[in-house]
Amino acid sequence: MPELMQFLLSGVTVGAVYALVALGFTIIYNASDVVNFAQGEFVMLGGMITVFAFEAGLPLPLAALIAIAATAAVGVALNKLAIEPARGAPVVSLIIITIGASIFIRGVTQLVFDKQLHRFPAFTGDEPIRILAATILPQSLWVIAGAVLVFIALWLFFTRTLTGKAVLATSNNRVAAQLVGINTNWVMTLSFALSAAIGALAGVLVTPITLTSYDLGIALALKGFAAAMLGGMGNPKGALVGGLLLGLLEALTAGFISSQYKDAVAFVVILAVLFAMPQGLFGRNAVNRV
Amino acid sequence: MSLLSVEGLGIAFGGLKAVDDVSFSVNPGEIVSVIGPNGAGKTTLFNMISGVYVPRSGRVRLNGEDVTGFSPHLLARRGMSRTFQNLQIFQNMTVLENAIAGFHLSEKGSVLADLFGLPGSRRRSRDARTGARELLARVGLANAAELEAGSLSYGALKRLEIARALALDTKVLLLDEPAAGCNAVETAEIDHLIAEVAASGVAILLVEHDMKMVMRISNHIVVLDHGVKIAEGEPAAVSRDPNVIAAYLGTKTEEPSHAHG
Amino acid sequence: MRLTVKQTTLLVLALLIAVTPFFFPSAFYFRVGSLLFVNGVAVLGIVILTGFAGQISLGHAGFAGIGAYASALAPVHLGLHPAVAAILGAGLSAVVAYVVGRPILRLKGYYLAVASLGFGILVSMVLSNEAWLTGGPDGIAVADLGLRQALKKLGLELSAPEFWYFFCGLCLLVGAWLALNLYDSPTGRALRALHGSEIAASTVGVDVPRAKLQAFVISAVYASASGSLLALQNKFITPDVAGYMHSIELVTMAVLGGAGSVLGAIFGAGILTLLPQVLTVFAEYEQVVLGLVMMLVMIFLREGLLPSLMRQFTGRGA
Amino acid sequence: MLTVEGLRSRYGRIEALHGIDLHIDSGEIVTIVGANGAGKTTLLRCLSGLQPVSGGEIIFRGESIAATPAHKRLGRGLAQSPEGRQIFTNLTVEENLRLGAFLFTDDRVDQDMENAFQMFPILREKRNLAAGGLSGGQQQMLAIARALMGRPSCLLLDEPSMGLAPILVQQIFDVVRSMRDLKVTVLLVEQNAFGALSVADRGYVMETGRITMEGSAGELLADPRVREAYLGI
Amino acid sequence: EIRIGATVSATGPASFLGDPEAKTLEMLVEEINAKGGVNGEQLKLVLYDDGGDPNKARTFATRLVEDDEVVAIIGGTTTGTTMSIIPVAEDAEVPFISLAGAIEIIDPVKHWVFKTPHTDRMACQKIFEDMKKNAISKIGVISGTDGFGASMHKQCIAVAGDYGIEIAADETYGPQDADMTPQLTNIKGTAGVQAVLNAGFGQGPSIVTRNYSQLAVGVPLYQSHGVASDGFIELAGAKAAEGVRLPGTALLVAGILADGDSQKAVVTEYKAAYEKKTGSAVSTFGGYAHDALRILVDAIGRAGSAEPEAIRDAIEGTSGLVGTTGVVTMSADNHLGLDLSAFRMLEIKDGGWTIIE
Ligand SMILES: Nc1ncnc2c1ncn2[C@@H]1O[C@H](COP(=O)(O)OP(=O)(O)OP(=O)(O)O)[C@@H](O)[C@H]1O
Ligand SMILES: Nc1ncnc2c1ncn2[C@@H]1O[C@H](COP(=O)(O)OP(=O)(O)OP(=O)(O)O)[C@@H](O)[C@H]1O
Ligand SMILES: [Mg+2]
Ligand SMILES: [Mg+2]
Repeated sequence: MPELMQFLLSGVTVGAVYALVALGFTIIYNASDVVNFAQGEFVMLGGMITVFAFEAGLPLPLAALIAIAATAAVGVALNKLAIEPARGAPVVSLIIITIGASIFIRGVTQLVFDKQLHRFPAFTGDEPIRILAATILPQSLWVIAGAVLVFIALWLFFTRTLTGKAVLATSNNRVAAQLVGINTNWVMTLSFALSAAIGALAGVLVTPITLTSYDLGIALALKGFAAAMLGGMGNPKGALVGGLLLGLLEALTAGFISSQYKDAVAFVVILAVLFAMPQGLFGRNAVNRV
Repeated sequence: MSLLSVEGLGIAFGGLKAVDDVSFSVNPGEIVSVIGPNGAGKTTLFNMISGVYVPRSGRVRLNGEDVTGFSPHLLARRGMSRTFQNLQIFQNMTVLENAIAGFHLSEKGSVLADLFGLPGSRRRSRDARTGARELLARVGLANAAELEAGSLSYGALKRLEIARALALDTKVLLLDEPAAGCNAVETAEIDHLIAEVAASGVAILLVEHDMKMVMRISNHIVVLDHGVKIAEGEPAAVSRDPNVIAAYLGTKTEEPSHAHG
Repeated sequence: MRLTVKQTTLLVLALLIAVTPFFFPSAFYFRVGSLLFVNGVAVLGIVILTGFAGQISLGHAGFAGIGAYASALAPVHLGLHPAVAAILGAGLSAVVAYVVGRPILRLKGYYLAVASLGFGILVSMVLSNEAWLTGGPDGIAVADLGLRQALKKLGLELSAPEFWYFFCGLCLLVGAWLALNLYDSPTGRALRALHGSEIAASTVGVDVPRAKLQAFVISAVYASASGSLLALQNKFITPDVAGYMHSIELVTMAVLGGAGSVLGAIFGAGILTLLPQVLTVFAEYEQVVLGLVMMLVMIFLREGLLPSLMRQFTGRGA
Repeated sequence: MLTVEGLRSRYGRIEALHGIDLHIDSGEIVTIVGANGAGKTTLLRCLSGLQPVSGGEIIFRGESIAATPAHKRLGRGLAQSPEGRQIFTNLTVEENLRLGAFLFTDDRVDQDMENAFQMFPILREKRNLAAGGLSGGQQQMLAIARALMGRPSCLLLDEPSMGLAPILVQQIFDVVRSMRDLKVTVLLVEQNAFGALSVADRGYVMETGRITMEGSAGELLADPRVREAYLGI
Repeated sequence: EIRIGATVSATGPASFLGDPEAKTLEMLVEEINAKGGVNGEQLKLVLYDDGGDPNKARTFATRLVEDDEVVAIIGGTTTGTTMSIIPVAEDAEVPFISLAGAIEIIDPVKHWVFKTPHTDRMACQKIFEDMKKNAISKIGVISGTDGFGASMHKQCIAVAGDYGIEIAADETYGPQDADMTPQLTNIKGTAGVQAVLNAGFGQGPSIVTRNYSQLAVGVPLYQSHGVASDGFIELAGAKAAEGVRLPGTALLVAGILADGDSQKAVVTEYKAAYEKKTGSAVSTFGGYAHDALRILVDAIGRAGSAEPEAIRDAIEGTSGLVGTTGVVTMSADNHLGLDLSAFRMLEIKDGGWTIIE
């Protein structure tokens, strides 16, 4: 079945996009238990800044680097100016802050740049690559590779490094983290910088495929959030698998069942998975004795 | 027939048999203590009896009825209540409201009655409030009633939990280290409270590491080690049991010699 | 005599609703007021679900959608009076909440959030895809409630915005009264208890799954009523009413004002309803200012506007 | 080593500490006894930086640390085993211990961990399990061991014997005693006042946010007021 | 001073449409005022951004009539927002010129409601005419699930039979989707499909076009008037967009219009002014707002009064007014005043537009 192959390739492409966004959620979540609803805006900023730097005449790689650095700076600013001053606030309040931040960032982007759709050229051309009877664009391979690399980096970070453990410790018990000498503010700053950078990287990689505009972030954040929950929030493995699964589900539903209800089917599957595994596929069950 | 009886109860976590084939029973008005080293399985035993965990093997009988695996609220309806080693306080409520919550079963009516504030609902709330104030006075928290529960010190929270557990028309009371965090004098107060409750016909199951207290008030002691019952009997006999001394009590004593007097 | 929190809240609300119209420069303000009340009704549901019981829902607009479309469709297809249709919608929402709530309320925190989000998206997707029934993304007309005409016959003549202002205000008052009754009732305490500790709540006899379900159903009815009010007032409704943006907006209103407090949440609804009207003067800067306001309120008044201000005022919680 | 002068602290509008004065010499073991709600925990939280102070001074090794953030105080040698244990429930036992030595990356960390395992063998058995699954007493051991991993020169213990079996209570007091040989200063808050005064050099009695008595451990043990109010004799 | 109200979706999911509309209105009012206004009076534009939310649109409409006391309303970027403004305008008896596509807006005729864009049905008819000309009788349709796509989809299904066209494959995509290859694969796999029609706006059509080229579907691709802007060619990539056909307005091809074309002067002037002012490419949607304001100003001029009733009557009497979308002639039973000739069939060749008639 040649269609199946095409559906799979489409699913993996879209899934890798979701996975990248979902991976961006992990670090901030792991440091603070906060799902950062401005994560989609980081993706958008990555794309938009690259577009404008590129159109201003910079070479694409340099434009991308600038975008990632600038977005990381925005992440740090968000932490310093909004999250840190709200220290000790309940998690829902922090979430509302991130929603406010996402509206704010969108508003500023639309003022600084514009409300148009934009795109820059694919890194290595638009000549479709044939795989069996199906095709995939080279840019999709970039996105897939990006997702896998970010996953590996994050996985090593959280399992192999003391800093990674310090991030986990900070969300698990902030008081105790301070007692063992972890500078929790610094951990938060680091997390926002990394999350934002990953988001921006995602934006750079996906813009040639999805295009970008000031309001692209909302939809991506939502899908990325769903993917992260499907896989188990906080676990890089979950983000990768959740993203790919969500993409594949959508593509296969669109291909075989109904393109109208593909998002619906995806959500129904997510619900079904969560009923069986309330912590997502790879989420760990927090053990709390009474 | 005993009020609470446990037969061959067991559970495992991963490969670890946290509790293995433990049996005993408690009669009305009796205080049975479960002691044993840290990690012996005492809290786990409590969790199985009170429906927080579902045991892998064995039976729990309450008043003759097999209640194994019943969820806590069903057990509460049958007269079981408990306190927790890791405090479970309703942080978002006042001290008084925490205590009122203990009366949930007696004040509960229909949701609609509550929504429309019908007189019956209001009366039940009022009764629960009165009862709760009495209980708070009994554990020495009368003055703290209107404070947010989160602002109490550790010892005060322990006593709040006891008050909450006493609120129900309790027949069986499970207390997990009620005196932890209390000094000798405060412990003695809790002592009296427990003895008083037992005297009113409640069956009490107690976990406590304060041996003075355990020896003083228990009718019967069950000793666990590594999930297995290693001894049981009268306090005096148990405290002389060499196995219990080796596994749990230790040889040196930190108590002043006349402390038991 | 000292007034209880409940009496004070209701009194303040009733006074605000009755007195502010004297200061309205134009009929437009009745429209804004009525929208505030409509949002307020939905937010009260969030207060019960999130503020009391601690359960997050990002899909409550789905119930608003059910209420709105029931009010739109039942008169056409079942020949019901719009008011009856709205009640039918509330009933339907309750049933749907009951069915959906059973499985998803087993989830916690963000997992519950994403499941409810999925539910909301399903509803809005059906509303916009099944165009033969719902009119699709472009929406559908809603029959007139007819109450205004009835009042006219009774000699009480109100313009449409005026009528809806007072009607929605009344609905909000009733909603607030119910929510306040609940707060200090056995059910309300059970909800707040399970918010604090599910295990402890169940050991005092609270049937936790059932209590959560009750909160979910009640809050769904609130959302549904809000959707119906909106549809009847606008006489036209689109699937946007069920969209996730609306869900998030409802939660934001509740948290911004103070999710645990009835008056606070209505405050929150007020802010997010009025703000866009005020912010039009900033034109392109509207979004920037809106985001900024949200952040600042949460940073400096982290428990929500009203509770935080009360705390400043009295030195303790509201 | 540690001097506290006129220390005040408040929760919102309610003051919990009304001017505490105390001092601990290097290598000393000092205990604080007091009833529930006296403010012992609040005092320790002020010392470790978890609780903001509203007045007074904390001088540690000659420097004022009242304004030093909590995470920097460990670096200066001040470690705490807090009330309520505060372990990292989602991390493994070993990760908890490793994080206790967060500031260090040298080889001694392994040695310290080995010492911790020797002190509490059960922790070695459970090293790869999530700490949240430990029993109450086991968590208490972990909290103490984790504080020791920070190589403190001054150790703050908030009710370390709470929830421990009698045999381990003895051991904990032995550990405290052994700190003397390691030249570690200890501030011990205990409800087991008899045990605490037995190992301590000196003691303070705290009542509703104030120090009401101080003296050598022997003096306090012999004081009739202390015996009646805290020892129950 | 004459107060004119507008509520458009300058932000939100329809900002692609509403943003150029807002900018156009602001620009033109400035221009008109600079030239002395209408009937010697200055225009005052009260402009609100409803974010595409029908409920907000209704609130702003109420604000416009009750608080700002405008004499006419322009706006309703989407059909949803338009439909919720209509009752307000009718109640308040204020003329309302909509910028949305659906035929329901003016059919049946509502006393106070007019609109400037072609109906979606007309776009379908224009496309089907071209297909018929090319002997295409079996097609695949792919449409966005947003209001624009769904509405046009509905209209196309309704009129396809009139042109002997069978819709053999029918797919949709979400407005924010990143990849449409599964849907296009299915269409490609449907036997006998001779052309594909995409109804949608925003990034969807660009992605469809790119995926279409990636899959080498091999039959003609028709886009709708929803993509009508130069930006589309850039976003889809000139190579992928090569050969795409769509019904567009004169505005898009201002540069290559025949010199005698009646619209040439108007579209060239608007295009130049807009692109100078905003720095971005002109789009059909801004043109809708342009026409709406022109019609309104023309009516006020002819009425010689700024009374809503008089303005309404004058709008209904609009005749031969040259706009960007066509030449408008309204009547009591035609509140649109455009016919199919206003659409031009365009094809993308070598990265630019060509007229194929
Ligand atoms: N949820 C769980 N996951 C993993 N292990 C568990 C869990 N619950 C209990 N255990 C293990 O079972 C054993 C018994 O624990 P339990 O809490 O019952 O001990 P305990 O007798 O109450 O000890 P303590 O006196 O320290 O409170 C311990 O080794 C503990 O690690
Ligand atoms: N978070 C808080 N908010 C408000 N008040 C508090 C808070 N924590 C403690 N308090 C109050 O401060 C006082 C001192 O409490 P603290 O916990 O220091 O006592 P403690 O001596 O450690 O008691 P215990 O022996 O019970 O642990 C008490 O009156 C307590 O109610
Ligand atoms: Mg235990
Ligand atoms: Mg304490």
